[in-house]
Amino acid sequence: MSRIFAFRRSENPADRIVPPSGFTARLTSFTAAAMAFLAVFALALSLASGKLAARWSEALAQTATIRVSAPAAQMETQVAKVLEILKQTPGVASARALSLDEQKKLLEPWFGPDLPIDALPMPRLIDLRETAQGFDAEGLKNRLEASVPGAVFDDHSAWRKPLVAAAQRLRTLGLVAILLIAGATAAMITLAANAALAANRPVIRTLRLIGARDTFIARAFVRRFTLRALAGALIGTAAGMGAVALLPAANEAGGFLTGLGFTGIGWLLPLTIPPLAAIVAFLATRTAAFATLKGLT
Amino acid sequence: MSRIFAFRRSENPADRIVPPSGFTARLTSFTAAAMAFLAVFALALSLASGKLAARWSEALAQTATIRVSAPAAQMETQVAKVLEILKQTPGVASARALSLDEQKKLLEPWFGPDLPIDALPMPRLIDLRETAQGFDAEGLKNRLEASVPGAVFDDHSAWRKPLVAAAQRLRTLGLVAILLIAGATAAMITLAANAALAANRPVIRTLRLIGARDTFIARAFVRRFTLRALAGALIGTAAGMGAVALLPAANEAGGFLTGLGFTGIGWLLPLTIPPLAAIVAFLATRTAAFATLKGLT
Amino acid sequence: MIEFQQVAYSYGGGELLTEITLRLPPGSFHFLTGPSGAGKSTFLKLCYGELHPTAGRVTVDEADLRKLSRDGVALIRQRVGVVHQDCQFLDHLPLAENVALPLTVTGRPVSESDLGDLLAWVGLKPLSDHLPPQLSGGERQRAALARAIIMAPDVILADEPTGNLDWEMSLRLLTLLIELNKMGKTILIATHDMNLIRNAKSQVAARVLRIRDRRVQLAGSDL
Amino acid sequence: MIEFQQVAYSYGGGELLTEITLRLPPGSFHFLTGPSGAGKSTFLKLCYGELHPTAGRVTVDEADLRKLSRDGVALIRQRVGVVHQDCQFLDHLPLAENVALPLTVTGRPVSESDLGDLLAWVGLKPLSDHLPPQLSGGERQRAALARAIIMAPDVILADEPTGNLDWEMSLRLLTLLIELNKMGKTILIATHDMNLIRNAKSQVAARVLRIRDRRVQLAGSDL
Ligand SMILES: Nc1ncnc2c1ncn2[C@@H]1O[C@H](COP(=O)(O)OP(=O)(O)OP(=O)(O)O)[C@@H](O)[C@H]1O
Ligand SMILES: Nc1ncnc2c1ncn2[C@@H]1O[C@H](COP(=O)(O)OP(=O)(O)OP(=O)(O)O)[C@@H](O)[C@H]1O
Ligand SMILES: [Mg+2]
Ligand SMILES: [Mg+2]
Repeated sequence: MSRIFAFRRSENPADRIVPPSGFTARLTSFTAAAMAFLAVFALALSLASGKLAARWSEALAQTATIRVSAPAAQMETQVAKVLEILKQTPGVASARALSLDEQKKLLEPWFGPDLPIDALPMPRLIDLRETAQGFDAEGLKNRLEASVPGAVFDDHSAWRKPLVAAAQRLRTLGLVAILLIAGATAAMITLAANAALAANRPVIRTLRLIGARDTFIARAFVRRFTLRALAGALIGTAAGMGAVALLPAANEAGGFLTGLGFTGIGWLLPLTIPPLAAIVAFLATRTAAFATLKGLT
Repeated sequence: MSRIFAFRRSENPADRIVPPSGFTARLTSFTAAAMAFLAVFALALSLASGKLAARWSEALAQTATIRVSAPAAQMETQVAKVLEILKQTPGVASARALSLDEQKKLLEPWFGPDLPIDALPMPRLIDLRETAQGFDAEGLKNRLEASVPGAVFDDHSAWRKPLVAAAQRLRTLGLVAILLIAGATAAMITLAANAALAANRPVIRTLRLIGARDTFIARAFVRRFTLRALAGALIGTAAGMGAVALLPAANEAGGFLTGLGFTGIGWLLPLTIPPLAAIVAFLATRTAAFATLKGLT
Repeated sequence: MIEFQQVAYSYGGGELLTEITLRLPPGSFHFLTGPSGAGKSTFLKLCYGELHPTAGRVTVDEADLRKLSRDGVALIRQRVGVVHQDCQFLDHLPLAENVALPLTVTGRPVSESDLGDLLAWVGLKPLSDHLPPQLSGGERQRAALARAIIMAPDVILADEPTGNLDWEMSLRLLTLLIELNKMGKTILIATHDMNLIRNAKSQVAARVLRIRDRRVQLAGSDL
Repeated sequence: MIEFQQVAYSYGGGELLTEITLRLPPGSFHFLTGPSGAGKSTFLKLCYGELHPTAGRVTVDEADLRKLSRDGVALIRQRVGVVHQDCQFLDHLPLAENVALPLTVTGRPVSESDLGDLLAWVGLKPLSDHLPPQLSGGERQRAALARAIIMAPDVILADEPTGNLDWEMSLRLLTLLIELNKMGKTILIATHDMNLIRNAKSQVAARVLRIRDRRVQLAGSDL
């Protein structure tokens, strides 16, 4: 009789009509846990690749150099002409002639600090920065050739562009990964809830036959399965966050590529997974429960 | 009666003892499909990051430069001395003094092609390549300072090392991702097989009671579930490969970072997923079936 | 109470039951007989709306079962206690909770002593803690009857409630049903047991419905 | 054929059955009676090894059921046809395939005409294509009996095989079992139906085992 008393003491007797254990019950929790675990990793991956892409874009700001060779007397006019052209070129964010000191510094690795730079027929260098849209390199080259024959355009993009594209693609990959995992998580939780509910069809049928109302039956199952999914997702998320935290830290690499990990407020992001899993389970169980009930008179 | 005749005509009547449809049946196929789909992506990600890492390592071969400044007469001896020291330094793979022509080419972007290089007090440059282990930069610096005061060591690693580390980390991430997905796939298929088998417990019990032998019962279920997992995984893999093939191609980015995709023989790799899923399903169902049977007298 | 008007039913093949027009007045006591497969269980299922007639209509207290909302049907079932032929329980709940389930699912309080009395009457008191799979065939039937009457329903429909019971226990259950009938409950029992019917007739004004030629007829005195 | 030696059985509480020593010789015809919950089903389960005695031993053809391998038990069950009280079928297979299942699972050929004859005898021929959930209670019992005897087993154990059947059909099944007994099969039927026992006794040398005070005893002529 003790069980009955426990029953009567229990807060919500409706909960007891749902079989408490067995494989179908574990199915929902475990699926939610496993998929939450994966989702945490996908999230970490996505964040990391996003951060990586941002850093690369920054580090590889789109630049180019124009070298102006001219007799000393005409140098200033020629440089001014080039700057004027650049100003009119769409896609150029900024352009700036380097000072002699700056140029000297650039050459130091090759000549040492003692280069008699003033004595040399040094060309002047103009640094330019593209906008995000970039500019038409071929057109610029042609225009320069026509008006300032001594100007040589050196487009670094040959090796920079792919790096930026790579960064962008990484960001996309991260996003694709998280969308895939999120989709699979939702699908798996829905499936598990449906399978568990299908296994409970006899229970639902019996309840309906003894006069229980649809809402009573559905509520009990929905409540239980949502809680199971929530609990599973919590465990999976915690395990995933723990595993991510245990991964070798990224800092050692100098910060150019952050490793797989959350930083600061990023740690809050995976905490959205359990509620989302619970919402999916809630909707899936509700739909499945009412579909099952509709099939019973 | 037509059904009975169909039954008798069927190749393997044992197959018919397994309920053909319903949620628990779909569970195994669908789980296998969803997880195979994810696994294909994980595989693509892993391959892509592996390739990326390899290219970076190649492109960023660990190099450093030594600049030797000396009066023209002593230049050759000094350079030889440095090369000798480098030969004795552990971790240096190769070292080579650049020819004057090579140096001129390096300077072209800055001075144009007409630099009177012979007239200048040009230092000589020595290119060295590290082994994978790297060398003790501090020690080398000190030794050079002591024996060849005109030699200046320029370690590029400050900006190269993080890139290489990033590449390595990407490779690790790809591996971690594929291991996680593989583990989750195995776990989910096992769970689905167990749940489906639990739902079939009454069938197994009935069969056992009418005198069917354990091996007969187990074989029928194992066969069916393995085939279901295989079919599901095939569909998931095909869908995954299709999706990967539909992703924007990587080539446009100049090949520095391959995108998410398989190339050449890489397309065969995801084809290992369905057999692996089938093997997991086989082992899981077999274990579960015999465990269920052990529980019945 | 329950009224059939020109009711026919078919599972998809030919008509199983046809042209049924009859009334089970409140406080009446009916038996339903007929050979196996005649449609007794089908008839009972029509009474509480598990099946809907393919023709005609079934009303419970003037309410057409087909036109009721799902909650309306649930309410009817709370007033009609049914012993199903294949009695199903929630296998994870002990017997006592299973018997009290109709109260639980409608949010009514469970009186410990009433439950105990009822279980004692059907001889299941010592088994209160047992799970349904641990019960014998006859014990399940008795539990099903207990579950059907715990709500003190106005109508009790019992499908072969004594098929797995010994004669003594059958009489005990019959006595219980007769007592309930005397309290005004409407009773309908599908059974093959002619002895049970004879015995009941000696105690109460029981009438016998017989399914013959797809029709449900009042049997004469030929028992 | 089946022999009990000082057998006792307990589900965990007190002993349900105790000190059972008896023999069911080949070709014998026995009934088993006792009040509901006395242990009839338990006794039958001991006979075919679904349960193992907590004391003593049960042998079938001199083979101790407890010492047999799992395949050995399966072999015994192929020679012992059982009608379970809660007859279970494979719900996705039509009736005819369910009845033929014991042949299928042992790889034996199914004779279409034998199967047809058997189904006709138990009155299920027109329902061959039906799935088990579409059968009435009595039809399930008849199907279970058909499934139990399709292998032409040496022993037939039937647990309440007529609980949901009308008298005519019960007699029909009884006739079938008596025919089988005359062909040398050993028969043991657990039932509450005294009329059935009386009727059988008039046709065959049937003996009655009665469970009383946790013991299984041969009943006298007090029927
Ligand atoms: N698995 C079990 N665990 C515990 N007790 C059980 C279990 N199975 C049966 N019992 C109990 O053992 C007793 C005998 O059960 P059994 O099924 O053998 O009775 P029976 O004689 O066949 O009764 P009936 O005529 O009602 O079918 C019953 O009181 C039942 O509650
Ligand atoms: N779901 C169904 N689909 C098709 N036929 C069905 C279905 N349910 C029952 N039947 C058929 O309808 C007939 C009547 O079934 P029902 O259960 O009403 O019989 P019954 O009179 O209760 O018999 P019993 O005394 O054996 O319980 C049977 O022949 C049965 O095979
Ligand atoms: Mg019936
Ligand atoms: Mg029994």
